[in-house]
Amino acid sequence: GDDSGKGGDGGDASKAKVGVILPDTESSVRWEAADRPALEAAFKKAGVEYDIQNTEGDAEKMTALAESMIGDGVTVLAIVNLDSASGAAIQEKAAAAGVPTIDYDRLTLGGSASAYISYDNVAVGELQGEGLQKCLGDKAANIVYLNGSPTDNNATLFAEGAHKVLDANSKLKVVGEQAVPDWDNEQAAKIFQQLYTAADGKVDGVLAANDGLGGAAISVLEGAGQAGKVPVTGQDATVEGLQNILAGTQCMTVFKSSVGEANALAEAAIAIASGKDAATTGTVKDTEGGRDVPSVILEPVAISKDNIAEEIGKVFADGSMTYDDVCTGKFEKLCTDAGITP
Amino acid sequence: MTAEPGAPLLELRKVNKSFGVVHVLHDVDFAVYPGQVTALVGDNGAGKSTLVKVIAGIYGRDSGDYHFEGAPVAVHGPRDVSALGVEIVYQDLALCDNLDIVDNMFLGREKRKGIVLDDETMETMAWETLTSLSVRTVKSVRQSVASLSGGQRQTVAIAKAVLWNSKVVLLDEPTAALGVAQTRQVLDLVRRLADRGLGVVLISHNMNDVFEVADRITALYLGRVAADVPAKDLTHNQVVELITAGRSGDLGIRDVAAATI
Amino acid sequence: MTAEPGAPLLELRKVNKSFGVVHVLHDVDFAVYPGQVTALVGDNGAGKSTLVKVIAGIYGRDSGDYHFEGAPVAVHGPRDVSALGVEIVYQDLALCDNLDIVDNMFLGREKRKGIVLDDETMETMAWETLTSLSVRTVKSVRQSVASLSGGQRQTVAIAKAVLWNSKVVLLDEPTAALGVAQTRQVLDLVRRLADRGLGVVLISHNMNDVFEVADRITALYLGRVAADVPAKDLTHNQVVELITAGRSGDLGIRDVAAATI
Amino acid sequence: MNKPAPSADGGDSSPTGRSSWGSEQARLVRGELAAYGNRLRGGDMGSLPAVLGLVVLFAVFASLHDRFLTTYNMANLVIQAASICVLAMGLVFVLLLGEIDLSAGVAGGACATITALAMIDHGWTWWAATLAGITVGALIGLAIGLLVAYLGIPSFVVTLAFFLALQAVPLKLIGAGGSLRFNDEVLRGLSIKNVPVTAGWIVALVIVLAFAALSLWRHTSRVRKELTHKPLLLVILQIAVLAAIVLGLTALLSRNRAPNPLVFNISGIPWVAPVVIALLVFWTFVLTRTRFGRHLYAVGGNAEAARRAGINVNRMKIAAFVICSGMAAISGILAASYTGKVSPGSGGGNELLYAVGAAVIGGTSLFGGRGRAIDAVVGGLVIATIPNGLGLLNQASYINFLVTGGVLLLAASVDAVSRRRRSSAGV
Amino acid sequence: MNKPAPSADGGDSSPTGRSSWGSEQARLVRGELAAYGNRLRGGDMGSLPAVLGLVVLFAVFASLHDRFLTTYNMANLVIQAASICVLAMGLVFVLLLGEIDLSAGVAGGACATITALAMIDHGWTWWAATLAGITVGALIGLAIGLLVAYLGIPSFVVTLAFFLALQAVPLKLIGAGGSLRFNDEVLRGLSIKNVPVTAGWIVALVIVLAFAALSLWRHTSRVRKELTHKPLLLVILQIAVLAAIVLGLTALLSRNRAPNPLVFNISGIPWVAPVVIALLVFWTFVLTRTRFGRHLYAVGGNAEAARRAGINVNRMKIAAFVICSGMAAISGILAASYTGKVSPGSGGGNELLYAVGAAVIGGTSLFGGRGRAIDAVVGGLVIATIPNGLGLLNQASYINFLVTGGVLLLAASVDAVSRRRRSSAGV
Ligand SMILES: Nc1ncnc2c1ncn2[C@@H]1O[C@H](COP(=O)(O)OP(=O)(O)OP(=O)(O)O)[C@@H](O)[C@H]1O
Ligand SMILES: Nc1ncnc2c1ncn2[C@@H]1O[C@H](COP(=O)(O)OP(=O)(O)OP(=O)(O)O)[C@@H](O)[C@H]1O
Ligand SMILES: [Mg+2]
Ligand SMILES: [Mg+2]
Repeated sequence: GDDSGKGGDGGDASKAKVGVILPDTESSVRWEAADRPALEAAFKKAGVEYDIQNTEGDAEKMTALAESMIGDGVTVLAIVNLDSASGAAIQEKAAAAGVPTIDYDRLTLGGSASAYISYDNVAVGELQGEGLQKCLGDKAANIVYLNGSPTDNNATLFAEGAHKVLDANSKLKVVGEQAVPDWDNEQAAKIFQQLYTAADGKVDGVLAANDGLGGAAISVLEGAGQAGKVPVTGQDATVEGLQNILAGTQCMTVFKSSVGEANALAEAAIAIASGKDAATTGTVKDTEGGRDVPSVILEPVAISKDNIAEEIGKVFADGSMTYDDVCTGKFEKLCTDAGITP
Repeated sequence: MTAEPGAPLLELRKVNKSFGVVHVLHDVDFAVYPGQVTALVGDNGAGKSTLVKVIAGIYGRDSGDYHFEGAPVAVHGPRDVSALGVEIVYQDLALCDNLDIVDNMFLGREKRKGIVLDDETMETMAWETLTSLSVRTVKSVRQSVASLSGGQRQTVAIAKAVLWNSKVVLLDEPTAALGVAQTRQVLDLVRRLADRGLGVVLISHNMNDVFEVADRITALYLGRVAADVPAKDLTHNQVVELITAGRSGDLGIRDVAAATI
Repeated sequence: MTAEPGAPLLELRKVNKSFGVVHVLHDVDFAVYPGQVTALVGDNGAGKSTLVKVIAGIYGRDSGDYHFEGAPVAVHGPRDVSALGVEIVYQDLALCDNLDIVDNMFLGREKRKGIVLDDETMETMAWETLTSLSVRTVKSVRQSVASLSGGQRQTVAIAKAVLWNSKVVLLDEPTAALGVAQTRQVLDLVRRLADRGLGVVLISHNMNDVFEVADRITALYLGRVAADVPAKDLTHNQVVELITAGRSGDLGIRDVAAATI
Repeated sequence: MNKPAPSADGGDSSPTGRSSWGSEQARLVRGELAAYGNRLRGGDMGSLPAVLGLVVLFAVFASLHDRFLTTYNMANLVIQAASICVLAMGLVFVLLLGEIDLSAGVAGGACATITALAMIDHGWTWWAATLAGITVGALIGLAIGLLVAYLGIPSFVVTLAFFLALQAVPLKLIGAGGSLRFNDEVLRGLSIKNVPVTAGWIVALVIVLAFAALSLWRHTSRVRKELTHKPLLLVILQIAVLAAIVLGLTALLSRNRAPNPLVFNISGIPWVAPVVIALLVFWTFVLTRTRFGRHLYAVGGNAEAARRAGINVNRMKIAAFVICSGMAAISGILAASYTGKVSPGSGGGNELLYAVGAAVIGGTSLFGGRGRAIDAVVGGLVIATIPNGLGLLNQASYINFLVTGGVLLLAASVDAVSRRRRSSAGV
Repeated sequence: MNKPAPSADGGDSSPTGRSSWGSEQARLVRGELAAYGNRLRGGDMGSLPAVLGLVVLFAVFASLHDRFLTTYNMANLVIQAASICVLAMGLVFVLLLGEIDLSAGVAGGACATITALAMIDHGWTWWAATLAGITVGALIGLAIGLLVAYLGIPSFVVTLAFFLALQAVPLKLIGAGGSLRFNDEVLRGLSIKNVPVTAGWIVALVIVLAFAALSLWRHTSRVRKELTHKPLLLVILQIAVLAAIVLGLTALLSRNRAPNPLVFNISGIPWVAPVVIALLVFWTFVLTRTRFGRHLYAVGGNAEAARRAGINVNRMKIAAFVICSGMAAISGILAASYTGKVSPGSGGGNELLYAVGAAVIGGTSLFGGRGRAIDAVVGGLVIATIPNGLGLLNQASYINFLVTGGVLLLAASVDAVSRRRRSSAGV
């Protein structure tokens, strides 16, 4: 049987048990480093039982994890889907077992989630596009796109956002655009090196989908003596990305606070687990399922050399890194120069 | 050379075969006659096994013709040859070590009931054939051939070849690893096969065995036919001379010194 | 039994060996004397090769003792045995098909100059040894052994074993695939080795060869020692009886009917 | 050499009257068991070591987490193991010949994409779409087989190339970052629905009865023909053991196993189980009782000997790759059924390595000539048990990697150590 | 059988006076070339087929994109190929024994992590840190070797377990999603810096002279000992060809190859090239001229025969795995040097499959007994050329997958077809 509705049979918060399934450890540092501790802290504070797992990017494993969590008696299940179809299947299964679900960070199209909590991924791409444009200034430029994994829907959304901004500028010419399988940094370096060679070194800007890919491009530019002269974008505000910004080899990165998102999830989960409705900021249209999903949408922040001093505090507060991680060795001086203090 | 005993069953004409730089067979003519045992003799490395494998279709010929029952035939592989009714016991045996004795004996020609293998019939037939070859120490025909002794393996290979109704049987040093009694049985079997009208080829380094059963003797010397004569026209010593020197009296290769591999 | 010719070089006492359910060797006593050729005879599957492999350390013993030059020794593998000075030619030859003749002959005991292989010396020594064994058709000692004929392979295996100064040499059917001249050379070699004071064991199914070179004959019957007597005390026929029936007159196993594998 | 009939290990050749039949049989069975013990000691282990490894895993996980042995989790395990078991079963055919198929995983993904598209875009029914998927799989296998057999390119390289090229199929058909829903009633139902309890019982009974009839018929036939045979009592014992396992599992899975049983009812055998069992029985039959199967073993054991025996070695190779890719298609469909979708990455992860590992742990040799369909299933269960058990324990992901590796090694060691004597028995 | 000296294929055994020396030598060389042709036809191909495959690839890519043959891109290719060549070179040792090491890629990643941490957290100098990385690699190989040799677990399963477990190391040490900067002057410089032009010329000359001296010395020694030998002219020809290649490449790479030559100067041989060449020469020496190498081939060809010859087969296996993992460590460091960082996913992708593919395309057998260090380098170049050329063409992802597979197949076919006769020569 399926679709027996999402009516929870939960009682008070003390009986609630929240299951969270995170997607992978590859696409971003945040899941294990930021989300997990933030979620744990929030759940502990609320006094609910929880079970947080990571699927290592494997949809089958995600389904298996969902099954064992349902078997383990979770009263609400939050997932970061690897793609809508598998997410919907999991939610169908959960619904069949009478467990309500929450979409975390990624909307499951055609799913049955009770709430959706996320950053806007297209907006991330837009920030990247705007950042690159700013670094390039007004002149005509050849740009290269280094997109995320072709099998990752988020990568598609990032690229969509970036194109939305940059395609509007007629002075920019795309001289190469490649998706990097599995976000693999070494492949990214090779791919970029070849795009660079094909363009005969006439590359003025690189739209890299995250800091890892950006770093790969920078390493190639370094070999060609162009690092710092060609702006490169990024995402996730990783140590690598922040350091590159300080060193002047990277133009910008996009920061999405996981703590904020995690806290929103914890709140919603606890509410739903206790049979209440989650407090939402609006709805998002599920184009496939044709329903309006109650949502909490958060805004990403762009970090560049200009605002790094102000924004980096929020990054540190997020818990995935400290001052000492970023400002080690030769970066200590750069930090001081940029006005970042411990 | 003497008059031929009827038309040959199988005949090779002017066959040449090289492996890269090594020219192993030079213009070899070879014939097998029905009802006769032809002994193929020659020194180590003379090319006997290579000739057998050419006949078997395992090696292609570089040149030369292949005739069967008087007509030229196209031979592209072992299957064509076994379709002609030619059975071969190879010197290197070629058994599947992971299969048992019965499986090996019937390999490629399994008995079936419908599409299901008829293991029971095969097992019975295998026992009968092995027993007729004086094997006493094989414990079970379901034993894998990897665990057999050298002689037991050879017996299985021989049994595999004589299980079928064929027209020509070639045995490449079949008794090399056999005990006294088993050798006796194989020599008797060779004689019996010829008496049933088959053409039999026996390769052996043992002159006593050769003279006991052979009707004709073909001697190879460095890949060339040194002689092809009825056994009764030759003495023990002449054969040894042909094998080791390529000549004996007025028999043999004219220009021995020029022969190289 | 007659008086022993001095102390044995190598001696096995009450050795048993089974493969799973198959009990192949039963309380076998076996001795090799210096300066003597001991012929080990027996039917196919009697256990000769198994005994050789037990001596070689390839198979472990289930029970029984191993003595060398009068003292018990612990043998854990082929290396221990070759360290004792025992060389073996196996029936299944055991050559590395991907290596050439020289490499195979010196395998495990390569000549070196410093840490670099001394291929030149090895090549020269290999030629000399092979030539002494009457091999005429081997074109180059740098040929890979995969391309050799059956007899050529066997010659390489024999050459490998006699290249070293050893105390005991065991040859498991060394002449099975050899031509007339090569067999002659190997039999002479066997005699020469014994005359140099080595203990030599020869396994063969050919009674003529056995009687030509053997000083003692040990007969195995279904994994049991049926007799161990000087060759001169036995006739051809007696040996055949021992091999095939386990008894001959008052020699042999008392209760033959009870012997099973 | 004796006449075959009164086999050395006994046989009921001396029926000394009704009264002593029992004790006579008991003696024979004891003899047979002793022989089995000897076989084990001699290194002929069958799938026993892998089963041992499985038992060890079960014991460990059961002691670490109390939910592990619940019927709910056991049913999960069955569903999770299905696609790897099927993939491994297909790989056994290729491994039997000493070849490898690195592309089987992605071939499964590509075929599942075809199946999904046939249903979604063309509205085909599930069986037509499934057939289309399997056909595409078979064609992929055909292409690989032709290249391996006739061009003589090592299968490692050919299938590495296909591994790459086939990733393009779903990427092109689905589009980067997309995914296709796989929600056909029947196909999706394979993973989330169960055989009705009554039907389950009927099928279980039919299986047991068929096995019993076959065993007994074979026994009497061999007795009649005076061939070696097992004692009757042992045959009966075997039937009893099988009956106990099959009926026991059926009983277990027929109970309601839902975690919240009051609200919801989950009972019956998951549909994938009969699918996997049917494939297992079919391929076991093909491998052991048909000429084709015999020839596969022969080619794997000694290709030259097989060629000399007139077997068309090239055709055998092609057939093996066709079967492997066809099974990969089924495996891909099962995986899609399990996750409810197909996406461009399907089958591209470590599935293939795991499946080969499953076959090897089950006892299949990578060098050809040794392997059975049941190896794949037992090995597949071992491989699937590891993430199942670990998933319950909820550790950081690096610990999961570490423990998965360690546990795999443990399971393989049990196998290897108990299998060791095979080689120490020499040659 | 003749006395060895006057070899059948000639040798300068009849020096009929100075005047005719030239024509005599020419005759001998013709004979030698004919023999080489025969060898080719007989299937003994050496690395020629892989080189042919490489030539085909170069021709195709050069015709499709005009930047492909620029010295800048050729230098790119050398740098991109380095880590896979080194990985494949290590794998050759394991493949020679008929084993496999699935963990080599991630072992490289783990070792590079250790090296990076030693430099970053403990401030070790580059060589100490590199040594630490290689030592860890060797220890990993030791563990694998012990398990394979003494427990007898199939290497596929052991290394699959290590493949999983070793992914935990960087994940734990770096943290999920993080990365470590790899910006040591020397190590990072391997990929982005070049040997000073003068030094490059000196090294190139030394190599050529050393080769010439060795060849001539060996030739005269064999002539003196009356062993088979090549004609002197051929030896001289070989020296000339090597000199042309080495000096030619040096000349090419000594020019400024920067795409924007006015602003920036890139000239000289990339540092990785001498590293790879040194490893190649060293391992070729070990494999062909030492007892250890000979024993490796023997164990791979026939382990039982090697055991009977008194070779400690277990110790050889362990050594092979140690070398393989040690080389994997170097490969991991080169990869880190290329991207300038180490991240948890390093080495976990398809690197390993590509490296094995490289060795196989180069002519190494997966079944043991056949393989050389140069195979790995030639095969590695083939494998690296594909993404290099494709990368210039800038196609959609799925086309890249498709074409990569297709081109790999093409390169392998050239290889296989020209190598075919080996098997048609039988047995
Ligand atoms: N595949 C091969 N490649 C190169 N040379 C080969 C090959 N096979 C055989 N030869 C050579 O061909 C010659 C003849 O070999 P063949 O096996 O036919 O001899 P034979 O007469 O059977 O000898 P034997 O009595 O020892 O069995 C030998 O010199 C051998 O080295
Ligand atoms: N690994 C094994 N497993 C099981 N049985 C074996 C194994 N090796 C040998 N046997 C059995 O042991 C018996 C003795 O074999 P062995 O090879 O010692 O005989 P042999 O005397 O050398 O015979 P031959 O004269 O034929 O070479 C045979 O019956 C054989 O089937
Ligand atoms: Mg021969
Ligand atoms: Mg023997």
